[in-house]
Amino acid sequence: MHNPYKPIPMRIARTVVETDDQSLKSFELTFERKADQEKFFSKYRPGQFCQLSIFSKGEAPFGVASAAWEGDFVRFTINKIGVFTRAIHEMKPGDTIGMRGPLGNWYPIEDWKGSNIVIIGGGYAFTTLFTLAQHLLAPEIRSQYGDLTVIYGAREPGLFLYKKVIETWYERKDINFYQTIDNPREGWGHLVGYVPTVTKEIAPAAENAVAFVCGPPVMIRFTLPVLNELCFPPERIYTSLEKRMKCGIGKCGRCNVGPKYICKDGPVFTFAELRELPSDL
Amino acid sequence: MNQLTLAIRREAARILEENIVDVVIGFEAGTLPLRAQPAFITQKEEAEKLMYSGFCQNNLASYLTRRPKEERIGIICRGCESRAVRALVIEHQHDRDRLYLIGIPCTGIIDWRKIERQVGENALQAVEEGDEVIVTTRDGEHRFQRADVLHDSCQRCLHPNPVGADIVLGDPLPEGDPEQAWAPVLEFEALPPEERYAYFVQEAERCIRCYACREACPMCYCTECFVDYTTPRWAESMITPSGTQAWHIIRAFHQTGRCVSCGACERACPMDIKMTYLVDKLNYDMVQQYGFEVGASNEAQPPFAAFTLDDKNRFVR
Amino acid sequence: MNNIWTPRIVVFQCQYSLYCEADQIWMDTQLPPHIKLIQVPCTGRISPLFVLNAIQGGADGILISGCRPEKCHFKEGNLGARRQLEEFRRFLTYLGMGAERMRFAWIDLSERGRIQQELADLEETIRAIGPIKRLVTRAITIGEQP
Amino acid sequence: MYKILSKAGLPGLIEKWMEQATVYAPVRQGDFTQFEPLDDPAQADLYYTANTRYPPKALFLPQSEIMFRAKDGELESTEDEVSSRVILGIHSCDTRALQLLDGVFLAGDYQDPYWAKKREQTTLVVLGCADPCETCFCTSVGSGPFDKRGADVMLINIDDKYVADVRSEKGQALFDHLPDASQEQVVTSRQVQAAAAAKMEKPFESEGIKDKLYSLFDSDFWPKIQQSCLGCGICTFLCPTCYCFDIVDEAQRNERVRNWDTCMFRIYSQEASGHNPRPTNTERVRQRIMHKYAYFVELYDEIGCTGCGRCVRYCPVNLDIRQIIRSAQAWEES
Repeated sequence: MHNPYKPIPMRIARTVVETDDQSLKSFELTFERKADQEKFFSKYRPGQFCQLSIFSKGEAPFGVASAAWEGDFVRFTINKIGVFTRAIHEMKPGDTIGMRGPLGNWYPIEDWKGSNIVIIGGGYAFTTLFTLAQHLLAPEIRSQYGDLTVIYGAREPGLFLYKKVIETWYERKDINFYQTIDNPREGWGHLVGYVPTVTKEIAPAAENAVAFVCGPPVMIRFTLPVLNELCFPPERIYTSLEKRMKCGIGKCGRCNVGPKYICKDGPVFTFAELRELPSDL
Repeated sequence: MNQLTLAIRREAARILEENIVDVVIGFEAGTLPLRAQPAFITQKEEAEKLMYSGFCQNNLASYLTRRPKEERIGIICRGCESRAVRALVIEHQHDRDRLYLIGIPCTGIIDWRKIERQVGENALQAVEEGDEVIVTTRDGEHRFQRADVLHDSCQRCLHPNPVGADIVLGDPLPEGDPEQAWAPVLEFEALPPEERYAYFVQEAERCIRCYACREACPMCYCTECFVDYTTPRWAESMITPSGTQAWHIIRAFHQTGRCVSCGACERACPMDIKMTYLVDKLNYDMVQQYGFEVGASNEAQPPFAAFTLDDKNRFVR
Repeated sequence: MNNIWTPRIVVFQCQYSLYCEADQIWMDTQLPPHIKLIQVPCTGRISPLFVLNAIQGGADGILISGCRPEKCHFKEGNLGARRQLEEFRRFLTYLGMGAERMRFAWIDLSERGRIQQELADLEETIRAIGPIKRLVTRAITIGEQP
Repeated sequence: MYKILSKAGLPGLIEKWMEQATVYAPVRQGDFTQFEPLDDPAQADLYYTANTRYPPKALFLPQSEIMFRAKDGELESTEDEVSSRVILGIHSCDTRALQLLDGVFLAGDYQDPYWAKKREQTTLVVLGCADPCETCFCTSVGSGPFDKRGADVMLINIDDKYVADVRSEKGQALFDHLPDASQEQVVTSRQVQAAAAAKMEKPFESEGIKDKLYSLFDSDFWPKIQQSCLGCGICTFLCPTCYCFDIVDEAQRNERVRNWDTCMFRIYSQEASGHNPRPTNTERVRQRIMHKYAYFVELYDEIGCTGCGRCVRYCPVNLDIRQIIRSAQAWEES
């Protein structure tokens, strides 16, 4: 019988320090076994997460931060905050690490072919939204969708993730990309202001559009009314949730919001769905 | 209806009505014959719910650190509860000015396990009548001498009278006999070491780590217990001998000079694990070494918080 | 049999409780493998949990070594430690541990050779009473085993 | 298929099972019974009517279970380390609980191999409760003292004999060679069953409880009823249907283990960031009750409580789940 708790072996191929404060680092993992790789990519969709495992430090869930077309690796961007994340930050290219996944549901982008896509992200929560944008930017996929708008806010310029990649988005015609920081800063050539305010100014059209929003709770709280004003119905606003998890497959019981388990029924929910759930977040 | 119940209701209603307190913590009738429930009364009309009997098994002082900080609390205090209140005040966990202690000289808590051991698990009714406890089960009436079915901790209680209460309901009782109180510690100590260890192992191995002993204890109020601590984790997380023995040893040790000997930990344990023999030893040592007894004064710090250059055994090895 | 067995000893040493230079060098570099040295900022930092962990893991002897009572770097850390750890020893003894397995050495800079003496004494005592049996719940390797 | 077994013949039968399998039965330990592997058939105590103190779910989801052993950096799983077992004398409530937990562990995209293997290797010889306890309330939660769901065999106590209602192939393998019960004995056994259920008072009716609890989610009901709760783990650890677990690496043992966990503990939902979605006892008590009486009902169409009464009997503050449900049903928002 397949043991879903058993991690597959992965190797750290590359690490990138993402933020100026060194607290966020990306890890690109490659597969040790071809069969695992094939199995992974046959299932993987943007928005899913994996459990990373370091024996003696335990396991922790992380959203996948790379689109399948980027290569034979899986990227995770990890904030140094707890026991596990401290341990992984110490690891170097060449080290091995366990992984379980892909787990959970995904941004159901295939349901929205032909629509305009609006992606709104803030801070560290941009990881799976980045994946979604990357996924959509693949040539054979990009043509299946309308306009692509990405609004990405961070406290200060040094805290943006994936700087090298997102810089290139400005040069592309097939993506409207906006970056914003909280307070004015010398040398900053993009927008200034909180994400909700900036969203209001940019005012992406709601008609034939679907929004994906991820960020700190306070950003979500103030962005929702803006989207509401812009006439995005809650059925067309997706977000990705997180909670403390252990098993990642809906058994251990800890990540429930009412009868839904974030690991199994989520992490992606529409706000229409969330409205139906008890406020247990 | 016993006199004490009536007196408690009257006093609770009064202090609520006169806005001396916001809530009165006492007991109300339980859903099972040998049990009572802690009750939280905020309206004077509800004071009628309060009752008191030998089946009131919890140490109500354990709620003090759970209530909102600004609340003014009236609390039913037996000897052990009043000493816990003192200890909590000394440890700055509560402000004495916000407390109103309704003292009750305590005749001891009846141990429902001792009764069930003899009558089985299906008591239908239980009442106290003078020195007797009368329990009715499906197969009839059983009578017990109250003294025989008191909880062990109560049988050897040293201080049944509340200390520092704002009002005392009922007449003071004679204090306990220290010789009798400490006898079990000395008897245990007299056993050969392998027997002592065997007993400890046998008790600790039933532990299911539900931490009811911790939660029922008025003095276990840390927001993060050592077993919850994960960076690093100090005790094995499993119900292995390592894990459960570490829990029992360190839990008891953290109570040194703080435990009020109420026995709430043992009464809460779902696996009937004996544990007062652990803390009793530590308390006994504190008396022997430093002449310290919890709750004996309003000022004295617990021995581990107070130490001097002139401690005994200066060059101990 | 006992000539094959080497007791495992854990030493908790206050980092300020410097021995005379030669002794400290010996502690830092020449400690035999069956003696494990754990340095702490002060004996006051030694939680009973540390000691229990060592015992559960199979330490046959524990030596706690700190500054003389009046010479604590933190003024009174060692006074608190002394009260606590002494009581902890009494408590473990109550539970069946041999009291001889745990001892204290409050050492001054001037006491040359004392730490070696204390360790040798402890080792001799433990050799006499044999390996720890009670309270050991998991055997971990402390140093190298012969 | 009904078989007949004399009580005097039971030890012999157990002995026979012991040749092929590990037989577990309630064994007296101090003041209570626990399921233990038998060394001797005489250890089995089937006359003690109350439930075992510790729930037999532990035989399928051990409180501390080794999931993997780490060897040279590889994790080796342990799910196959279980052999054939018979559990004798388990009550209907505990059996029913196993069946409810199958919904969690065996249904859906991922099967739990540890649970699956143990279920597969185990035959359940259930002992119906002719004499339910005062704290039992199985009839209120859609079950009963002789609920046969999940049983391979149900033993029904008639005088000096058991009528064995053999309900599965696994059960047949154990009882095949015994004589069939007479029509009369089967009828008597039915009377025993009906009488037992009739004896039980129903503390509440479970109809509509899910919707009522949902409507109370943000109500003052929870802050009020949680006041006496100490936040210990007794109710959840003794509960036959509580299954939450934590996965921990015990580095010194070279093991990845899972331990029972409980929603009653603060650290259960504590996140690394410092955020806790259930910061106070109120949310935690609500989670426990709602999981059983609302969320479980929504997911599986069954109440996630089998009325065994352990939490009622052993709660140190007598916070009685029957009373909580009744209060919820009667609660009017002010």
